[in-house]
Amino acid sequence: MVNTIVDLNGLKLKNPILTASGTFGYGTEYSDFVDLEKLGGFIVKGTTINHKEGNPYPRMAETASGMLNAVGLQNKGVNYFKSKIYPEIENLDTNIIVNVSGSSIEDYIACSEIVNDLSHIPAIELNISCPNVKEGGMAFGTSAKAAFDVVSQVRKAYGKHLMVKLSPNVTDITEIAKAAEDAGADSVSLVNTFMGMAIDINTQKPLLSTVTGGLSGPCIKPIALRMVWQVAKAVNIPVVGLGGIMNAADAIEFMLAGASAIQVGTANFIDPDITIKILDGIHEYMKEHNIDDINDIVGII
Amino acid sequence: MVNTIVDLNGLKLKNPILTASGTFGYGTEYSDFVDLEKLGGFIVKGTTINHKEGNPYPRMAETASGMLNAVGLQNKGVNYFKSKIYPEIENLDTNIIVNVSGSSIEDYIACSEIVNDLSHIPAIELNISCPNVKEGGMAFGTSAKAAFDVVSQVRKAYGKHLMVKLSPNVTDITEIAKAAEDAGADSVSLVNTFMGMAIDINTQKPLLSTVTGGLSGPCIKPIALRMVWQVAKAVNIPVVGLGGIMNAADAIEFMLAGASAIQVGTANFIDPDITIKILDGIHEYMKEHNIDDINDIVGII
Amino acid sequence: MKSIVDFTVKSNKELNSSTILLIVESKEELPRILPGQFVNVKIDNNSVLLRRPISIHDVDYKNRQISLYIKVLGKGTASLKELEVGDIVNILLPLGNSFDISLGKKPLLIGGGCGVAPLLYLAKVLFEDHNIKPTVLIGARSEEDILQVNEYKKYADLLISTEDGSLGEKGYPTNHTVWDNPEFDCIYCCGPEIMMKAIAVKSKEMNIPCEVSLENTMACGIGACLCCVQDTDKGHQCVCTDGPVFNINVLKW
Amino acid sequence: MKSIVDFTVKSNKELNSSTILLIVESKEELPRILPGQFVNVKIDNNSVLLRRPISIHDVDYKNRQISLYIKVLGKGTASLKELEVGDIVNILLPLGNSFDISLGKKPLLIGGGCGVAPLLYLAKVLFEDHNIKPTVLIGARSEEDILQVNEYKKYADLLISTEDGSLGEKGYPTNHTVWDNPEFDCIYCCGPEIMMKAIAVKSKEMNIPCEVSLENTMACGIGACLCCVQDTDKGHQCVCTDGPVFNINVLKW
Ligand SMILES: Cc1cc2nc3c(=O)[nH]c(=O)nc-3n(C[C@H](O)[C@H](O)[C@H](O)COP(=O)(O)OP(=O)(O)OC[C@H]3O[C@@H](n4cnc5c(N)ncnc54)[C@H](O)[C@@H]3O)c2cc1C
Ligand SMILES: Cc1cc2nc3c(=O)[nH]c(=O)nc-3n(C[C@H](O)[C@H](O)[C@H](O)COP(=O)(O)OP(=O)(O)OC[C@H]3O[C@@H](n4cnc5c(N)ncnc54)[C@H](O)[C@@H]3O)c2cc1C
Ligand SMILES: Cc1cc2nc3c(=O)[nH]c(=O)nc-3n(C[C@H](O)[C@H](O)[C@H](O)COP(=O)(O)O)c2cc1C
Ligand SMILES: Cc1cc2nc3c(=O)[nH]c(=O)nc-3n(C[C@H](O)[C@H](O)[C@H](O)COP(=O)(O)O)c2cc1C
Ligand code: FES
Ligand code: FES
Repeated sequence: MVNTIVDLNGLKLKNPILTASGTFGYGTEYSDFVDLEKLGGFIVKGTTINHKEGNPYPRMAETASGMLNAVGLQNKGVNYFKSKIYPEIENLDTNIIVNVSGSSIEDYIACSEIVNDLSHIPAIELNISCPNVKEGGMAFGTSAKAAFDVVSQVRKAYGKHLMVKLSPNVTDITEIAKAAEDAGADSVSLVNTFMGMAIDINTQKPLLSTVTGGLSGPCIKPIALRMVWQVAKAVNIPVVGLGGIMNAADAIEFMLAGASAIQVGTANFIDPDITIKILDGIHEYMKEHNIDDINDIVGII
Repeated sequence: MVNTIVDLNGLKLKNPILTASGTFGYGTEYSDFVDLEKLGGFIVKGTTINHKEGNPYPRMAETASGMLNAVGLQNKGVNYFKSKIYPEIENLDTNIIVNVSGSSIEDYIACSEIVNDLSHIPAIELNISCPNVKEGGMAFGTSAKAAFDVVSQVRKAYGKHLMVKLSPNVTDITEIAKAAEDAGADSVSLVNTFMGMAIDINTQKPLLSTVTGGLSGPCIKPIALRMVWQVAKAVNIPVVGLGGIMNAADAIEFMLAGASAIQVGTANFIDPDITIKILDGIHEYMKEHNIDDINDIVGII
Repeated sequence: MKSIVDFTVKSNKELNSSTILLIVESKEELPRILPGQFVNVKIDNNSVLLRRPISIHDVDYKNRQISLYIKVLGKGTASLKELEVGDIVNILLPLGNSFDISLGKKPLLIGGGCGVAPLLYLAKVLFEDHNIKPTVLIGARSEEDILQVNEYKKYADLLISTEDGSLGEKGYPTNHTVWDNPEFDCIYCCGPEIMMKAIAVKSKEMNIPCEVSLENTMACGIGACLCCVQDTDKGHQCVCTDGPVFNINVLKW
Repeated sequence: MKSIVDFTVKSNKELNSSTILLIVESKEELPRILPGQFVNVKIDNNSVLLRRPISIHDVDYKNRQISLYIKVLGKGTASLKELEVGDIVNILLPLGNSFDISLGKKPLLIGGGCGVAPLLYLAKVLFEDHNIKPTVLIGARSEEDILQVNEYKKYADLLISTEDGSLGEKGYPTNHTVWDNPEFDCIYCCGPEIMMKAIAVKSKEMNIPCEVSLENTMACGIGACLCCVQDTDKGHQCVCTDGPVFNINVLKW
């Protein structure tokens, strides 16, 4: 039997496959297609202290091998999550991680505290990298100092596994990763979306209501992979890699580059059962290459 | 008759179509396919003060809607250009722009001075953004201070049109653009390639000899377009837009976002005559939309 | 329950230069499909990333077939046009809510452009399962765009309006004489937003219940991405799960 | 002069499970093509970005046809396999230098894997234009991979080696008995790098002039991008313009 269990600094996943926040709803949207308990875990959509309506429609545009979104963290707030969603999913035998988003340090703290009380949520992913909200969001993720501040404050308020999600829209992502590590993060995940834009030349208007939005999908993979490789070399905490993972080969590339686990995002929209296919593909790869333990390939580049 | 002439701060182009450095050789490579005099101009490959062998093979990998390159500024040096290439192309009735690259301020200056003496070269494009060389290169393009320093020094040494080519691998590209403007640039061009990487999961080795390389092609277009839009709003000098332009629609998107002219890069590899097709497409668009002067659409978003 | 099914192309017919009728067959029993529901079709070549949402035009449970009525607009639909008999198409279905059959007893179904697509199956269900013969009003630019006429006539009284008057009454569906002496007590409408908004205004004026089917751009089609939202009196709702059919009273039109 | 030509597919035959012979025809006169030159083929669906370089396997000036012998490896070549008679393929040609015919009088042509591709046209030119009947040695894993045998026999004496001994001599081309009593005075070789390197060593030892055809990954194919370089005694040279054929003496092998 091969081993696919990975240990993210104490957070044990039965396999390295997580789903990316905002692309997998609350898991339940995918239960017709995926046995959720087969996943290493899933990360629920960006959750804020208060209800958010998000940005006006249109919020999506397809680009070459990618898509732009400007959802803007639409969600009903952490208390709604706690009372309405959590009871539906808490008994699943997998890791459910809440993506905590905010526009001020106070919001991040307040939201993290509420999630801290949910006994079946072993970790949060602190989203300091959302390009789709006016205040805060990405601002925390584009300066080492701001990242350090918010992570260290949340660290005090949150006792379980603290994963920090990094923005790729920076000159040197290793600096931000190191700041998060220094501030007490247990792991980092990268990347969030790249800020991009698209225009309809017939109407001569942007395709998104917000002009710019977040770019995801296979188009960003080469850049995401490079960043994961850089960060894995720069920090001593586990790195969770994502950005354009569409199949098992992509997932393995991220692990070779240094990711201990990976997240699948946009690919879920195209093949709702892609996570299971990726898991199967990883098993095949291990067999073909005589790999007994998936951890053996992490960061060999 | 419609007008396609654009005036880049004194540098007149018969139409807004330029070709991107490193993707169009010295123009002559394309003369079987393109009447070079029909172009607004072309930018020759990255030229340095001394001969450079570039990076070892393999230097190229294809990615989703994109390609990575790690050429590393291979060229025979500016004096070879002056004595062997320049005489072959100097009489072409179009704008020939030399892409000046370097790894120290002294190199940039020395190279620019030599090009300054070539009477049929009306402009240089100062490449402070090459991700494929160990020293210098991109370092000058990722800090506003370093960009200011190199541009202001070259400004003293070079009397004609000084276009500065910006790196997209930064947190805030408007800062670098403003530094270039303050330092005396006549225009800015953006973007150069994004630093990316790819791995062969069978050999478990990077696909490029240098591990990382520069990502170009349609995959980067949404990010490049966003940056052009931001920079066009931030500076008062003309902006030349590029990054993934594959057809006339893409070119028009960049102009709507604020580019006074555009460059075609990777697309030349796929369709060597694509520049002419783009020119024709722009004419058609102007006709369909009753646009008399191409300058009328620049930056209307 | 939603599922991902590999359908086989049974026929792919050009109805006019820009519209196709694609009939696909499943190996397994079809799930129960409600009128107004849609599918999300995977585009096989890599020219596009995301699936494309298409309404269910007709259902044949016996032969395990569904038909899709598709206007070729861009790369995704162009690629569907290339499908040949025997090709496999991966389809996610059934998606979305459905028309509310209990809205009235004498329904008027109004379709414009490729918005006619879901109305055939709605008419069929009304006729076959509810003993209601609806009136269907189709509007288009010109005669060439009025398609599937005989299909609609099986289940409905068919009215036609064309902008150039080449078939039926000249003008828009909103100008049709069917409004002069309204014998319908509810409206189901699908078409360009501008048309649906005009119908919404009219039906509000006349106090006739009205549902519209929206076509917002989608990524997932299953309520996960929140890209397809519509502003409603309950805030942003997903067209793919809370819709595509909305009662005009909840819309902020 | 290089040009971009829309060819029409005349035939597309599976030679074995992973190899196709694609014959395409031009409306216009073909340019003059030298043995060893290649084409850069545009892949029509958007699954790949760049053109794919393929050697010219055979030329029929009269019918304005060229044939390509293609091993299906990844997405680009898989897409070429799907081409049907009548389809249009956009091709850039002729590219690269060529084999140096004056290297000797009794040439041995050695091909391994799909490296046999350019050798057919080379044999043909030697035979038809230079009155030389070359010896062609083809190596492959097994009998199924030895293809186009009758074609080679038209212009050459054919020797075969297979790794499993299922056809010809058992072993690699480097072990073939043709080396024992060499009756050739020059070598043209194309195949996997590891094989070409072994041949280069042998020919150097035996002091026999030798040219190899390289297959570095390419973007433009016309000397513009500098992606395809090979280290030579003149520094980095482009395989697409200075090659694909190199004399082993200039290579740093
Ligand atoms: C619930 C639902 C049901 C639908 N049912 C049908 C149907 O039965 N038959 C049918 O032909 N179409 C239907 N559509 C619309 C169909 O999904 C789009 O036409 C299709 O996605 C376009 O894809 P494309 O790749 O061909 O075009 P693209 O290349 O994506 O776009 C081409 C052009 O079409 C525009 N466009 C893209 N998507 C839409 C859209 N959703 N609405 C309007 N314009 C759009 C783009 O802005 C662009 O200008 C439905 C859409 C939804 C959301
Ligand atoms: C001058 C020249 C002439 C050639 N002539 C022929 C020919 O006549 N017949 C023929 O079948 N092939 C020939 N090739 C090789 C052919 O170009 C590649 O096999 C093809 O580009 C692979 O494309 P793909 O999209 O199918 O594979 P990809 O999806 O790009 O790659 C699939 C796998 O093949 C490997 N690969 C890609 N390109 C090459 C390459 N150039 N060499 C070796 N491995 C590669 C990749 O690393 C990957 O593992 C030639 C190459 C050159 C440079
Ligand atoms: C529609 C959509 C919504 C997203 N919402 C969130 C979110 O709420 N919080 C977050 O941290 N990331 C969010 N993301 C970013 C993804 O989690 C992921 O970082 C990004 O899409 C890159 O991965 P991919 O290329 O695999 O999709 C969202 C992405 C998409 C496409
Ligand atoms: C093979 C290759 C070589 C390049 N060489 C240079 C160079 O020498 N100098 C430079 O400024 N940019 C160079 N670039 C970057 C391009 O000029 C351009 O900025 C980039 O490719 C983005 O545009 P595109 O997506 O249209 O290709 C090179 C790009 C490629 C693909
Ligand atoms: S399309 Fe994803 S939520 Fe509706
Ligand atoms: S492939 Fe571009 S220089 Fe050879």
